[in-house]
Amino acid sequence: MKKLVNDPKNVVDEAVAGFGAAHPDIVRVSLDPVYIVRSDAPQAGKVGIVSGGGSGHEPLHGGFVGFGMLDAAVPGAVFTSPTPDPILAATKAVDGGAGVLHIVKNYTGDVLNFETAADLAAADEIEVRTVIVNDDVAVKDSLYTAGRRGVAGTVLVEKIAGAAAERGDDLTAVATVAEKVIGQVRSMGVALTPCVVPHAGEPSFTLADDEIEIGIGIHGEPGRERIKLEPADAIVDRLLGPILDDLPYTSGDKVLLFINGMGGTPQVELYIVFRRAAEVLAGRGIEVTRTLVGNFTTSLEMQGMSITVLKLDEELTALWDAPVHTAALRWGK
Amino acid sequence: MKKLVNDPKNVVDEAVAGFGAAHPDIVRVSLDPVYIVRSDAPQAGKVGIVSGGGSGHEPLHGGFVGFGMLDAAVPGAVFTSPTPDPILAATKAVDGGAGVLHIVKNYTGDVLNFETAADLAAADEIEVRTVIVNDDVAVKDSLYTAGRRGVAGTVLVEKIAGAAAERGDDLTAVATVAEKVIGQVRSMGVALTPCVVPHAGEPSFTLADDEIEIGIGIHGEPGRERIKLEPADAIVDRLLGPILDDLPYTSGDKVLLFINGMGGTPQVELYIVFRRAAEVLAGRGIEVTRTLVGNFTTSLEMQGMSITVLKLDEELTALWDAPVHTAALRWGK
Amino acid sequence: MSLDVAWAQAWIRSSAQVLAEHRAELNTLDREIGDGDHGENMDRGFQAVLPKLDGLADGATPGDAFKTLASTLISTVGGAAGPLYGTAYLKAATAVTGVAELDGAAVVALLTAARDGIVLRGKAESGDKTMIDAWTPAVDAAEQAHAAGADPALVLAAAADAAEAGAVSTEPLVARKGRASYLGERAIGHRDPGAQSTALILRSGADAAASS
Amino acid sequence: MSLDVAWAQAWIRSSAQVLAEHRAELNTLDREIGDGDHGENMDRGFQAVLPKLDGLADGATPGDAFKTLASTLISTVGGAAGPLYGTAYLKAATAVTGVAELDGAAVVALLTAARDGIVLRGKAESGDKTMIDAWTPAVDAAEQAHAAGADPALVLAAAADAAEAGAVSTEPLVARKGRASYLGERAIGHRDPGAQSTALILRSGADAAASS
Ligand SMILES: Nc1ncnc2c1ncn2[C@@H]1O[C@H](COP(=O)(O)OP(=O)(O)O)[C@@H](O)[C@H]1O
Ligand SMILES: Nc1ncnc2c1ncn2[C@@H]1O[C@H](COP(=O)(O)OP(=O)(O)O)[C@@H](O)[C@H]1O
Ligand SMILES: [Mg+2]
Ligand SMILES: [Mg+2]
Ligand SMILES: [Mg+2]
Ligand SMILES: [Mg+2]
Repeated sequence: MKKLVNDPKNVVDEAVAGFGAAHPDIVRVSLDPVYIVRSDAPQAGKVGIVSGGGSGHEPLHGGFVGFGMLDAAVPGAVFTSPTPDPILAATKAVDGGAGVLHIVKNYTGDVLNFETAADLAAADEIEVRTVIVNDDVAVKDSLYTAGRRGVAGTVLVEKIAGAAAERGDDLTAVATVAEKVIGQVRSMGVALTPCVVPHAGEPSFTLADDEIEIGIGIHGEPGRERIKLEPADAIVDRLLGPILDDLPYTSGDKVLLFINGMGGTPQVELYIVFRRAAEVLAGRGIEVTRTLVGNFTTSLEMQGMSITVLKLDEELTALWDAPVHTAALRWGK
Repeated sequence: MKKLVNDPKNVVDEAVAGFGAAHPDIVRVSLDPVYIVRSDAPQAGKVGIVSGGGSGHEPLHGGFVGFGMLDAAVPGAVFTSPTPDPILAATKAVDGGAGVLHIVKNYTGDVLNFETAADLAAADEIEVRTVIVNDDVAVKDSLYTAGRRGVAGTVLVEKIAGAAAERGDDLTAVATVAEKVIGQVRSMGVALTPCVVPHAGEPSFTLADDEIEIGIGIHGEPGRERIKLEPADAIVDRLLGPILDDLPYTSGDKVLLFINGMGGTPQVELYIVFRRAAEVLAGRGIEVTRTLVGNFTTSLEMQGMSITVLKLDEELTALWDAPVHTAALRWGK
Repeated sequence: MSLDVAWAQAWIRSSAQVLAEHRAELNTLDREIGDGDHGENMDRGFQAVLPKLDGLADGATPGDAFKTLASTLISTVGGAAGPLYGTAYLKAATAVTGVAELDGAAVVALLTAARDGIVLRGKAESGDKTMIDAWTPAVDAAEQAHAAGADPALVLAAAADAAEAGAVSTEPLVARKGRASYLGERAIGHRDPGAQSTALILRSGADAAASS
Repeated sequence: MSLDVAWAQAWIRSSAQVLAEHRAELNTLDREIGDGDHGENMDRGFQAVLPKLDGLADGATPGDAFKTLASTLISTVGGAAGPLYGTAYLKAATAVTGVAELDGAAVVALLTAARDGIVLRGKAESGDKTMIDAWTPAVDAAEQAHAAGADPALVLAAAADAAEAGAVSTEPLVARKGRASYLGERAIGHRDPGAQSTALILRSGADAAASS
């Protein structure tokens, strides 16, 4: 394992400290317990938005803390959801009296730890609402699984809910718009190579030189099937099929098309993927009116990508376009 | 070699087509010859700014085309400088009557091809000025080498020269500010792993499991020395030493500190590096007043990073802060 | 041999040691059908509780030790295991509040409360390929041993035996909860890491009872 | 055997074939001390010129063929090799403008102009570990062979022999131009890829002359 780290045990602490030092205009960080908040938190009268989860998916979530998006992010150990303490501390730090929305990716650990934190916050008389993001169509949403996983679609939920909170929506309204995004966003990913968790020191899984994993999770969890490497266009078709079938997008729909890099994939490849995905959508009469391409929900250095499609309407488009000022996403300000 | 590509010969064409499709509000692209221009080019009366070089370093340069930065980018084949034809075509496409600045990284091929394009443009009565970026202190600047290489510092030259052109500076003034940045910016990088050029299909070099290459070039050119893997802090110290010695930065100086990912390094590691670099600068009494952290000048999927330090004054700070609206760098608009 | 606070402390210490020794093994089990951190998570939590054990007040009961463990696990482990084991020990502590020395019935109550706590939080059923597949056989075996008149240490030993068998029994299963559920048929043939850590922990408890 | 336009076309075609065959080898040489694309670059350029050769007008001269090659290389190769070889062929074409059939003196003039063109653009001196270390010995050998009365084909053969030796002679050198110059002592022991492609190209020219 070759990584730019000191003691693997200190990866998250040192990275969060560096993040705080690099973006003092946007955030301030707490190291004990570890969380990242807007430098101007709490915003009186504004709904606070807190997300979090295991580290290793950067810029998710810390890179999205700032004006128009998250009020706080709570990073756990690498690929391990945070414990309730820092979630509670972050929730208190951003509470401006209008309640706090927790945006949680659908993993048992994340759900349980945020649940405990929400209970504790309620005991402190902070109103907390929770939304669970579960956009990954690689996993069947049935009684026989823990439900679909939350992956890159989370970024879109955070952006749009953040814009709603920023324009002054109350907690119910912010939660409602977040649920609307969750209802209309679907994703699926592919891995070409595994990633190496610093404390583990070995790859999270192994793939032969000519194999790829379709439907990979963002922690290197195995996906739907392992196949031989194919041309980029064929891989795109494999991912887009289940996405478009899961939530029938129909001709005339407007969508946001988001090609997310898993961390180690060169940008040229992401744009090759974008080209094909846009082509397929156009072929179905689906209009791509907003786009996002880049490393936004990563799995450390994993090579691969995911495709996310969000069905847009006027409200969601306006909220997407609203100003945002975070380390990883910034426009209009 | 596992990559998200179709025919390796079409990597650049397909990626550029995808880039154009993803950012129609910012750029338009030409596929024959291949170049990327601002969607609103040419800007009458504004100095045009063109950069380019081999592909594989994205977002450099296409990701920096747009308001307040480049007017055009000319991507060559992967790691191969473009030929004069597309450089000339891009130069013509952005000429708004106030002349065009070519920002060229110091590699023999880039210099020669831009030189020919500039000669041809002059024959078409377009005034062209050229600046050569050579920020890489890993390479000795002497009669016995091709001179220092141009690496990540190029991003800062492009941003600041772009802001000068946008505020209405004439060609001489824009070239002068670009030269000022070049005079005050220094970089050095490290590779943990090699990268694989699509048409080559094998790694650009080999490193043992416990080896890293100090002073790596952005095309996988070997660096200063090959050493055993060290903790991140020790590596940072190795890179910052030569940077700070080359251009003596003194106590009280204000600088922009830029930690650039080579493409395959997780963001947590870049922030661990930032933390240490900021610490070392503070120890020398050098104040970090502006920062940039992320994958901006990459070498495909290479793992590693480079550190860039730019000495700032009021003019450069203001130009850095000026609005920019490109695919990869955006603020104030 | 009495199941007093010294025993509870010995159990927790020995669990910490055993989990540290099996850290890599639990990581590997979790890498195969999850995300590879279960050993790391358990080790972090049990190491964190060690310094706190010495700080227990005079006159503390086993329940106090378990409560300390519960809150430490909740605040240091994270992931799925943190809240699940945390709730388990919290409910276990409540089940034996104020009891200075556990008899066989108390051991059964403790194990039952722990298992019920996990089910309350995680909603897993038997056969879902989770730690419940170690806990429920352990509870059942403890009940039977106690009903058959076994002393508390032997009740614990029966629970540990059953938990070990339960962990093994997860191997042929398809998972319906936790990360392994994403794998469908591909989870078959792999042992659930949480069931394995449960077996290790219950064995520590039995060993501590046998030698205390 | 006459060095007319058919020879020039045969030379270019055979260069294209030889460079295609040695593409991987040139890439490898360049990977060792550069960026690994020299074979790719040369192959791209010479393949691009092939369809244009057939389009040469009736009465075209060798100079016309070289001019076509020059502009194709300039517009398709990129990198350092594109402008350098492009300029070389452009100057070579100018040196023999209008000449239908090259004699020994014309061959010497052509090679000299090519070499001078490369020096003009790249400013390399002998011993800098570049393609110049193949070209300059080739020019010198051609001059000597011509002075000694060799026929044009033998002048080319002498140039090719010298270029091959020149390419080998780059191995012990430290580079002072191009990417290899960044390597310092580490370039020692590696042959310069551009010198090697020069040797391959000049050998093609001699072979084409011998069989034309
Ligand atoms: N819903 C659940 N009910 C009971 N146990 C569960 C549940 N989900 C997961 N587990 C247990 O948790 C273990 C995984 O723990 P761990 O790896 O520490 O957390 P994470 O899955 O968050 O990485 C699984 O092996 C399983 O035994
Ligand atoms: N200044 C120079 N003068 C002469 N030849 C040079 C010079 N710089 C580079 N070369 C030649 O160019 C070759 C490399 O060509 P190529 O790999 O195609 O371009 P690049 O270095 O841009 O990747 C070197 O092997 C060397 O022979
Ligand atoms: Mg985990
Ligand atoms: Mg090159
Ligand atoms: Mg796990
Ligand atoms: Mg080369």
